[in-house]
Amino acid sequence: MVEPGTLDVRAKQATRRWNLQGLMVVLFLALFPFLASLVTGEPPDAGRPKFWQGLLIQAYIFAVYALSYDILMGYTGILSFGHAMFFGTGVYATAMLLKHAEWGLGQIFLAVLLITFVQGVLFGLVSLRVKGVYFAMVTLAFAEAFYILSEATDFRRWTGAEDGLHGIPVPDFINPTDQRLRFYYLALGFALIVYLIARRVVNSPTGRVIVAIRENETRAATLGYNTFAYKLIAFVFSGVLAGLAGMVHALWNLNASPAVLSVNTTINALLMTIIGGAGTLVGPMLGAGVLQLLGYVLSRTFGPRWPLVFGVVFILIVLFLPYGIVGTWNRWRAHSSTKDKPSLSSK
Amino acid sequence: MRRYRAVLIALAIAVVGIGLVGRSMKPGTLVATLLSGLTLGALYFLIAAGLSLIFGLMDVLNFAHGTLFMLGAYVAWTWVQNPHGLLLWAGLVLAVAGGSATAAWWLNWSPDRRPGRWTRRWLVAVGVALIGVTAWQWLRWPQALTLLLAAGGGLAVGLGAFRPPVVRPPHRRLVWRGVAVVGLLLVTVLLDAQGPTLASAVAGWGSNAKFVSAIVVGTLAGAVAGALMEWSLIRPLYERPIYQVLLTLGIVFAGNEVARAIWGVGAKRMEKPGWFGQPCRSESLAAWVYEQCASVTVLGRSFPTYRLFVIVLGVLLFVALIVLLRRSRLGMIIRAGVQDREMVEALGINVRQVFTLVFALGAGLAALGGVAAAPFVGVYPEMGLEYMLQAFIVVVIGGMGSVPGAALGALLVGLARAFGDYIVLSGVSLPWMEKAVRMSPSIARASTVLIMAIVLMVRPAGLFGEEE
Amino acid sequence: MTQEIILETRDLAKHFGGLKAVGGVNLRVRAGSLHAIIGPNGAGKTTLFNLISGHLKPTRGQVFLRGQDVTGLPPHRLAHMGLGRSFQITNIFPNLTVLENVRLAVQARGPDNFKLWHDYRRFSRYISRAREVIEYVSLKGKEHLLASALSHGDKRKLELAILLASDPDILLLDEPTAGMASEDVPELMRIVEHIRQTTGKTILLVEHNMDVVMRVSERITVMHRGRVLAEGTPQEIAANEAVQEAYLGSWGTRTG
Amino acid sequence: MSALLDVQDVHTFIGQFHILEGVSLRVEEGQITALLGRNGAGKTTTLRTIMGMTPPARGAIFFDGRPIHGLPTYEVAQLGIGYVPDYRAIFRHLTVEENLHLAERRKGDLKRKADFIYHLFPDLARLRHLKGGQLSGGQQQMLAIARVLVPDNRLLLIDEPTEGLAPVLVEQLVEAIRQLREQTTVLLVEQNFAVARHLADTFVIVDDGRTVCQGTMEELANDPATVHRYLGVAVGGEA
Repeated sequence: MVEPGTLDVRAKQATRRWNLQGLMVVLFLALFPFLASLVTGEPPDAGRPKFWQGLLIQAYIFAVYALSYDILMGYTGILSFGHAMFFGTGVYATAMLLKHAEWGLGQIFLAVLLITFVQGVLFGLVSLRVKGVYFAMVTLAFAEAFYILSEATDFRRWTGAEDGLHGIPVPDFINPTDQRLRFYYLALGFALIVYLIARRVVNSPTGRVIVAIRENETRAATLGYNTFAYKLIAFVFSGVLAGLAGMVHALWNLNASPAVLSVNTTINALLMTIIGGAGTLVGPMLGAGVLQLLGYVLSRTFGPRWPLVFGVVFILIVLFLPYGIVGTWNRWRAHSSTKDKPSLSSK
Repeated sequence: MRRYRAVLIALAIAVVGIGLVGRSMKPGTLVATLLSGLTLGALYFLIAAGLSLIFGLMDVLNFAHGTLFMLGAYVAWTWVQNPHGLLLWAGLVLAVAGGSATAAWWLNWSPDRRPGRWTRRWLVAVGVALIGVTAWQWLRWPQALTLLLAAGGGLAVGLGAFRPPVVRPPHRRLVWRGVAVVGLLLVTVLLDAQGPTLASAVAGWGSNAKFVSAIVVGTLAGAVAGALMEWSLIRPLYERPIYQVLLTLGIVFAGNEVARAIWGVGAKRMEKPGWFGQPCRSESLAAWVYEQCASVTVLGRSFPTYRLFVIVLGVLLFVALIVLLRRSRLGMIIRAGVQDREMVEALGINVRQVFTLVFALGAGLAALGGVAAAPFVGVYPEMGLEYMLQAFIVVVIGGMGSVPGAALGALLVGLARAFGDYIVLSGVSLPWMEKAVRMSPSIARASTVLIMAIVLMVRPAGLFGEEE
Repeated sequence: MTQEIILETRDLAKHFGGLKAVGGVNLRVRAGSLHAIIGPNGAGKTTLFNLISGHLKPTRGQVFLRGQDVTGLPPHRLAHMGLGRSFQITNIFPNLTVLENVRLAVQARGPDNFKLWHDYRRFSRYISRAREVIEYVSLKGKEHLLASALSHGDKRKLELAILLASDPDILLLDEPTAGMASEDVPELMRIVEHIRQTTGKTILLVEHNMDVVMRVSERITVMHRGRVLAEGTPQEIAANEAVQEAYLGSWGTRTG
Repeated sequence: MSALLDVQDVHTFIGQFHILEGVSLRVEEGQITALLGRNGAGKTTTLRTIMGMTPPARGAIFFDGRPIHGLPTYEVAQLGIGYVPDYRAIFRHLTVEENLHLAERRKGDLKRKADFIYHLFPDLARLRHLKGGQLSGGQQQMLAIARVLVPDNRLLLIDEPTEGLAPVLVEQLVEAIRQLREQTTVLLVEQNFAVARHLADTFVIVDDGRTVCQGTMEELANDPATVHRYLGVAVGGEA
């Protein structure tokens, strides 16, 4: 795997190339509403451009969510099946605080940060005691417990039970319907900032240790790294990011339903990561975009049965494209570059 | 000894727990709650035993195990309600299976024909597309043509998924495989021709006959689905365990959607067999034998007789499994294989075949659980996930790979659920509270996770698990 | 020569079920010495290493590091106390570059492991130290190869480099030449000797290759069936009859 | 006369490690052949390659004139090859008798061979109902060998049978293997050179994953330079 994080000179050039390409993509996305308006002849804040922005906003939110998942799966190498817990907590915390407590956005942001942090530490401490598929099982069980509680009639007053919360009052200046363009830039900025933060973290000394744990946990421990602590850091960090994605999700959809805590939400994260390519930051974000568009196209062609097609696509990807789009691309590139320089490969 | 210590700890917890809660209960209520717990425990055990066995032997955590449970329930329900439709679908599945079997057999027979890598992928794509179209058009096209198409799709998938061996297996074995393939295709044709007759015959049966045959059909369907799943999807991924887990999760997703597509979203209830169905109340079990009432009096309270049947079923299967593991050659192979697969193979035993068999066995057990559950918890798309989660908790508590562990875990979780339900429904009153707080059963359902967390803190490998 | 005892085991034992892999070993390693443990296959050498490095918990007995009881501490704690080990089966980070493999080992002993907000490339002292170590084990020029792409001999060197980079006081080397082509063995042993001479570190070595052991070590402990059979200088060991029997087979010397 | 087992220039990879880089050897029917070489030379991998546990990437293996490379392990075993791995691989949770039963290839194998096996290893008869995990190292080794005697194997691959055993047990085991020779052919990996010299008729030395020499045991015993060079038995020599 050629990562943009290695010290290789060629990799450094590649990083620069990535940065340039990335910049162009961001620029394109930033100009997208106006480009769309140019193409369709409709104003950027109405009609088709507005609708397309909506699709992209959802994609940005899921991009952050998928990225957070990949920090666990792709970088730390631990398979969690309970990621929806963090996302859903973010959604519900935001929805409940807006609807019942009428907090400001800044306070809510801090609250979500704090809640998911505590959640990450608590559940990480318990579930990281086991490894591999046990971890997957245990996290799934914890997440399902949250799902069940979100549907419990006992808390209907706060959570709306199986109906969820609807009509969440958001401040007018970022109302996703009236201020679509503004919300578009908010979501884009959010995804961009989270990406930059995540990139810094995975390239920090701690981030490198996390990758080392993925590669060979015993060896990392023998070097003197307390692997449990690092795994916990990764778990909490990933959880907090997922929670923030949930917060924006609530602001965008103006509702909170138990579905955000269900297994399907976790499977979505998995799907985006697998499609895009685990172990890279760009991959899952790309995967989120692909999935969002694919979902849109599939739901138009297949109607209500599109999740079924989706499941089949997922199975096929697991069987035949295990490294995802970015991973396969990287491998293919690394392969073609070693062809010119046979010294790189072992005898 | 260690093992018994685990059992003692678990029993002690159960006894103390029941004692604490039971103090405030009338004896009739206590027994009824205990029996409810046992009923749930029996269901959990049926799922957890297979899950645990499969994991122990082949290191596969089958997330789709709950889907097989659901499949059993749906198939049984359909068998009782609409045998005709079920036989139609069975024909389709058999056609696909027959096609893939033919392909695999043919590849074994002629080692020179090796489709290239890309050819294989294209074949898979074509095959899947064919099956998809067939399924799509299923009810519109003439049946024989559809079956033919499905078999062709299966053939393509088989060609794509199986790598021909470098050295041909012995002649004798190939002949046997050929016989099996032809047999499979024959059954398909037979089903195609005689399906409607059989279906109308089944529709005319009484409720007891329907129920017994539903148990057989549901279990078989689960076992066949499990074997097919292992053979086609999981087997290529034994080298990549993480992807195996991802794949089974994908099957959960797809399975739920398939169930919704075929059977719709609503809950269905399977009719109880006549033996447990008369709208009356027997005074004792002996009286029930004559009256066949739906409920029986236990210490002054009525308890559904069907649930007693589920408990008996669970206990019987536990005993049968233990006997199978301890006494039979298959059991010996499983016990040895859990420790060292490679060495079992070096003794000349085809472990892959045993894997498929055990997968089918586990899947069959889960499906049987589904059939048993259908008349009293209903049939709905989410049931697979719901029961599988409890089964996960059961195996985490009991320890992966141990059937007695699964039984003990199932017992604990079942009892916890039953008493939890009782507590939350009757209300919790602590000394400083003015009135008891009542809660919904969801709370009890979610709180079994707590038991798992506690066990994990104390014994990460579970009560019966071996520490590494 | 009265050097302090840096590592000591007292009656250290490990039983696996019925099998006594290590059955009461007393070992005293002097600071700054090169101490070899030899013995036929299955004598319990690797198990002894695993007990000392904390990868296994002993059935009974204790391990002392500089006089301090460290029995049962986890490997990462022992690493911080200056105990580093290599593995018989190459144990590296396969999908990271050679430099990154070594750099991670250097970083492990530094104070910056929990800095989440700085680019790791800015901590240039780790990188330059890593480059030093890589040069030391003569892997220079291969810094940017993925570890998995190295030849077996180079992997053994990388293993040594990782160990060295974490700057331990005691190096436990578990068959550093295992599986190496015989022409590469002398070079690796030269590196090992060089380490001891220039850094004064204590080296505890498990090795099969008797030639190597006889040449480089100061003291040798011979293990046989989980117990210490003999201990002494190479000369003493070479002259010891019990040792000869253990290697050639006690049974063989009588009949053959 | 064609050899019972003929391994021709076999190359084996484990993951990306090229472990065997050209191993060739012949085992004649009715003889004991010793496979020698230092630690990590590829002896165990050679046996595992023959068994199909780590299939060869290149080269050919013939058993009784029939190609067996690429066959799954169980089919190799069914042709009549028994494998005793160096870690013995006794099934801990099965009793001694169950361990033996499991090795049956046809019903009644054990009944037929029980007398012979229990005569060879009287200890096992006594421990028949004990779990495999409760046996001592030496007893486990005996069970591991007894296990491949249950079916009618034509070739036994035995990996380091005397490893870590007490001298008395070594003696007992060597005696047992000598008796086997009258019944079947053995390919033996042995570190204890004295044992190998005593038991084997012919030898093969592998080093760095290649066959370096092959011949009769007599020749090897008279060639201390080769022994020294490839087996590293230098005790007693100059330091």
